[in-house]
Amino acid sequence: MKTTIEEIEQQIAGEFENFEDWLEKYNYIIEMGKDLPLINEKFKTKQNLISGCQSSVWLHADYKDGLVFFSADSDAVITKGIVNMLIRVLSGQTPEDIISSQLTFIDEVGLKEHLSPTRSNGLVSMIKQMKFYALAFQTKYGA
Amino acid sequence: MKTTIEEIEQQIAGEFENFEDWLEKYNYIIEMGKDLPLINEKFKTKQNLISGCQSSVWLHADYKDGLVFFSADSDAVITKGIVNMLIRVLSGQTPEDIISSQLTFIDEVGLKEHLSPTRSNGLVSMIKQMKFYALAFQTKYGA
Amino acid sequence: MIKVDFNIDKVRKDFPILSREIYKRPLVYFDNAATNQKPVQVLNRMDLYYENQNSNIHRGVHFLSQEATSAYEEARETIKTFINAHSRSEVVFTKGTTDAINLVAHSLGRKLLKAGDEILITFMEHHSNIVPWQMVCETTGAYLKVCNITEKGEIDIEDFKTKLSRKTRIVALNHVSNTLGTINPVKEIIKITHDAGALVLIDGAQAVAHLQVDVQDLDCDFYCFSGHKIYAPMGTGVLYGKEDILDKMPPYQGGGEMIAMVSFEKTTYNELPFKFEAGTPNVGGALGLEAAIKYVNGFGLATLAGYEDDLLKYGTEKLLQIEGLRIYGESALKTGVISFNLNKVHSYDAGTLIDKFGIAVRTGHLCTQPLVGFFGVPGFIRASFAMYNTKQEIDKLVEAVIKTREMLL
Amino acid sequence: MIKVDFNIDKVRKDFPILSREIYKRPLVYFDNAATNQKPVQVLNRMDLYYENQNSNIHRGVHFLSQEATSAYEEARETIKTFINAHSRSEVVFTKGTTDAINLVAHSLGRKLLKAGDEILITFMEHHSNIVPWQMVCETTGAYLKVCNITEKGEIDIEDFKTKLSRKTRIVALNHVSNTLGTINPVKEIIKITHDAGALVLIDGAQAVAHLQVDVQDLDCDFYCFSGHKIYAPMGTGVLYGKEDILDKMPPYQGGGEMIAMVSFEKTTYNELPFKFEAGTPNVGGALGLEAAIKYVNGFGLATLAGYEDDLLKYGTEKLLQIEGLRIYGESALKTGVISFNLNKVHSYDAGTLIDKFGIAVRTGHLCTQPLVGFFGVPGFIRASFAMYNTKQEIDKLVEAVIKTREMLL
Ligand SMILES: Cc1ncc(COP(=O)(O)O)c(C=O)c1O
Ligand SMILES: Cc1ncc(COP(=O)(O)O)c(C=O)c1O
Repeated sequence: MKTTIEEIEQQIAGEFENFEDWLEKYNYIIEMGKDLPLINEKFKTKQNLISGCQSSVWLHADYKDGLVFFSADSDAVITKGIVNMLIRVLSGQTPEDIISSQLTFIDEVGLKEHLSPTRSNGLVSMIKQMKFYALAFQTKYGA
Repeated sequence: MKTTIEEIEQQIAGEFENFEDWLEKYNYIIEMGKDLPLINEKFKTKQNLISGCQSSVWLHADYKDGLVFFSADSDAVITKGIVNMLIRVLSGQTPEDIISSQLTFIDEVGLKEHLSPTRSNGLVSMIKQMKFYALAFQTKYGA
Repeated sequence: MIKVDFNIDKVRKDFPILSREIYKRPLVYFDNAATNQKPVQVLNRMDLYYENQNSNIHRGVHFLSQEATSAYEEARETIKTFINAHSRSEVVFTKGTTDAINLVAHSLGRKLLKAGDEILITFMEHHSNIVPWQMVCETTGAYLKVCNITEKGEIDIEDFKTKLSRKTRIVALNHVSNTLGTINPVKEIIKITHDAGALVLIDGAQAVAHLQVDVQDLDCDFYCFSGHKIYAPMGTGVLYGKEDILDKMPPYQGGGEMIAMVSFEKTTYNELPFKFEAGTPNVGGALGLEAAIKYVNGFGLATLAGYEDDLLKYGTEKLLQIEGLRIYGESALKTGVISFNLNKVHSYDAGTLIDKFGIAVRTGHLCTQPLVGFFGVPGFIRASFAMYNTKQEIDKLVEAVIKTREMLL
Repeated sequence: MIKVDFNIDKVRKDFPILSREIYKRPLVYFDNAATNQKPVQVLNRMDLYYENQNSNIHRGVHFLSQEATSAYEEARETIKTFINAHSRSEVVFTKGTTDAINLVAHSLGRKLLKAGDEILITFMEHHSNIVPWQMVCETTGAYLKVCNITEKGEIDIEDFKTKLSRKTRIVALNHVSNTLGTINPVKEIIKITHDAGALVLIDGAQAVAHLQVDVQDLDCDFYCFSGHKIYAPMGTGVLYGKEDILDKMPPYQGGGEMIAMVSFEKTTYNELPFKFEAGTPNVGGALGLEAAIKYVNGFGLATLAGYEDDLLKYGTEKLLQIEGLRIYGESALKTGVISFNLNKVHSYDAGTLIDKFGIAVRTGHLCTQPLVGFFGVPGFIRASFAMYNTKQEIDKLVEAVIKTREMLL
């Protein structure tokens, strides 16, 4: 059986558990952000761009065998680190699970501030857009 | 020699000196306000009207033998009482004396609040208008 | 009607200004419809903000900015709940009712109105709900129609129905009249207006501190109020608008937070409610407004209305016993507002003398000049009540009015 | 350069927020260009107002209303003197700079501007001095022209002269750039513009807390600033305008104090400055602004500018020692604003980490998106100084930037 959204969220929360301070935590996020681009260059189109005021995100979605696959990128490395985690959690899941996901791990690992609706780093819009894709696929290909 | 503006001002200040409290003072002002209209009805024209927000004033001016004569009225009796005093002080004086008058008695007898530019009872505009008339007569008939 | 937990002595202690003396007499403050006084809870909230959280908000990454932003958006949420808006996007912060009405008039003027259209208001509107519409008529060629009122100070509904036409685009009226105290049947009027295909703006400046307002139940398209009339600081106010309508409206002011992307070629606007909030907002003021709403909610508006109703009844009865005194606004549905005149006495004279008793009443046209004309008087004397007023204070007013009358007649 | 009586420890004690801790570190507040902090003197003045004097003003006959009116008008007088306006009629209270610029743009748009006219701004304007003009261009058919700037972040005067044409009706530019800190040669520009027959609006939001402004010496037609950037409460601001020009301009908002006489047939407007002050003004805020100006005057702007210049020099020197750090805005004439970037580091990343050191800097486009485009960066990191900042705080910033750089590269 495939790993559920909650399970991956717990995994990530676990990875953060051992960090002593914000320095270690952010070093880890930055490492995740520095990983190879999470999106194929050809998908970094204007249409896939979600402009925040502070940083921007590109998001692409595919549908295969009832599952949604995301790839994404950001111009800011910390944003990208969080994008990386979101993709780990949501990519390869069913539309229903994506739509109903609560993404509580963000709060748990202390990154809630990055998802403040007014922070304008593109992340809030990105999550909205991920759920929107899931909904669109669900509508198109049936539940 | 005719009584000067300052002398009349002192007279009025003297009349107020003996009042024990505001009640007596205002009774006196009201009495002065209740005196016969200070203006001929035919001069209560729209053109002579100075509309304040709280009360209004009619003002008429004549020029004779180098002196300016004012008559005026108001719809509010307290305003009228003050108008009465202003006419006592300024009517029958020369344009120069009217223009340079300081009207300190208003402050001395404790009626300054009625001449606050934002009280909108017509009095401030009336004094302006009186000086304006004096200036106009001065210009027209020479100094 | 008054809940047991409404302790007037305790309430009065919350308002520092009430212990002030005017001409060596304890202040009696009956000018609440102009602006009401602020409880320490509101002042403390503002101080707390400026001493701990002050920062420019939105899009700031640093801690204080995030904290101030959250506080500001929570204040919006509190207001949303207070008036039962559907979403936070429908709650726009303004500097007051006047600002809010001008926003709507100007924005609708740019998109909705054209020559020959009609805007319908009533004879009992505050200048702030007259002049913005006159100005927009001037720029668009629309006409201003005015619904009659009755001698009792109520809207003439038959006249309203006659004047509402297929050309009417907007109806704008107050929920509660600042001069007469009349609580207007806005729900009914909104229904009739919607049936005729027009939008309704409700000027709620005099309502929110006295009635529980539910914008979804009323179904109004816009609802405006000022903070300073609901125990909150000056310079604050709210425009509620239905989301789908606000969404279609062009922005009012430009600059600051209201943009999505600025270039010299093309500027795009932010989403609601930010599209309508140009410039640095008054964060401290918004938090003061939130604190005021919480303070009011602590008693419940029904409790306060009950208490103020008592004052209204008592004051009306006592004042009417004075010879030659007429009260304007005789509707059965009223808030605690008593506008009156003494036969043959000018309101300015009366106000000048009543003041000397340490009693603050407002006199003059009360920013409703057409009403002054309607009743054929030079002005009104208005006593308006708030939660901290008492019957003893009303007794003092009655005594002062009697003395004033003696002096002036 | 610093007067002996400027005691920084004493000054810091006046600002309660400075003793706050952020992430267990003492707050270092370098976001002063966004909004600066308020001394107790300002907070006390507002409390005093609400605890003793609060009342709606103008035309009220009662004692409190008269007292509040006098206080409000004295605040206007203080501002008049502060900027050396010719008369109080020229000082209009607004809710901020954005409000003031929108007022002018809208009012001139109604009377002065027609299709084909030109409005000239610069590449370094804040959105609040771009978008209102774009909006008025849209309604009038006028064109927006933009004057170039140099790599150093100064206005290209030659380009300005070229773009100033016989069609130019209005020139609008900032006195001091909020992003670059550049003090623009506004006096010279005003002279050139007047010779060409156009009006000049100066956006002084970033100037008034740092330079002594003399509107008569500058000879500008309009000057705008916000209270919250000069140690005063949010929701306050000033529009200065030459009396004869303001006199000819149509009002902006309708309602409240701005009328002389309202009837449904014809409404006439009040005299200056009231014509432009619709609705209940923010009296408490205006008194807070007055207190802030008095506070600043207590030191003298020259003293404060001298102190802040020292910080600027020190900060610039220290920051430039960091490898790959570039400062934007290299004019010889600058206020205490340092916008910078670390080579290859995104400003959002830097801001996020610097915040963790308890240091408040602003990051992003700083409401100057065209400037971001000009320098080809995703945003800036901006540290901006106020009278209460210290060199020790700058050392902490430098340390944090170095750490941040290490983490991100
Ligand atoms: C140069 C400049 N102009 C205008 C503004 C707008 O001021 P406010 O947001 O107070 O209206 C600001 C501040 O944000 C500014 O720095
Ligand atoms: C009914 C009504 N509408 C509008 C206003 C205007 O409110 P503000 O002056 O706070 O903008 C007032 C108060 O003066 C009012 O009583």
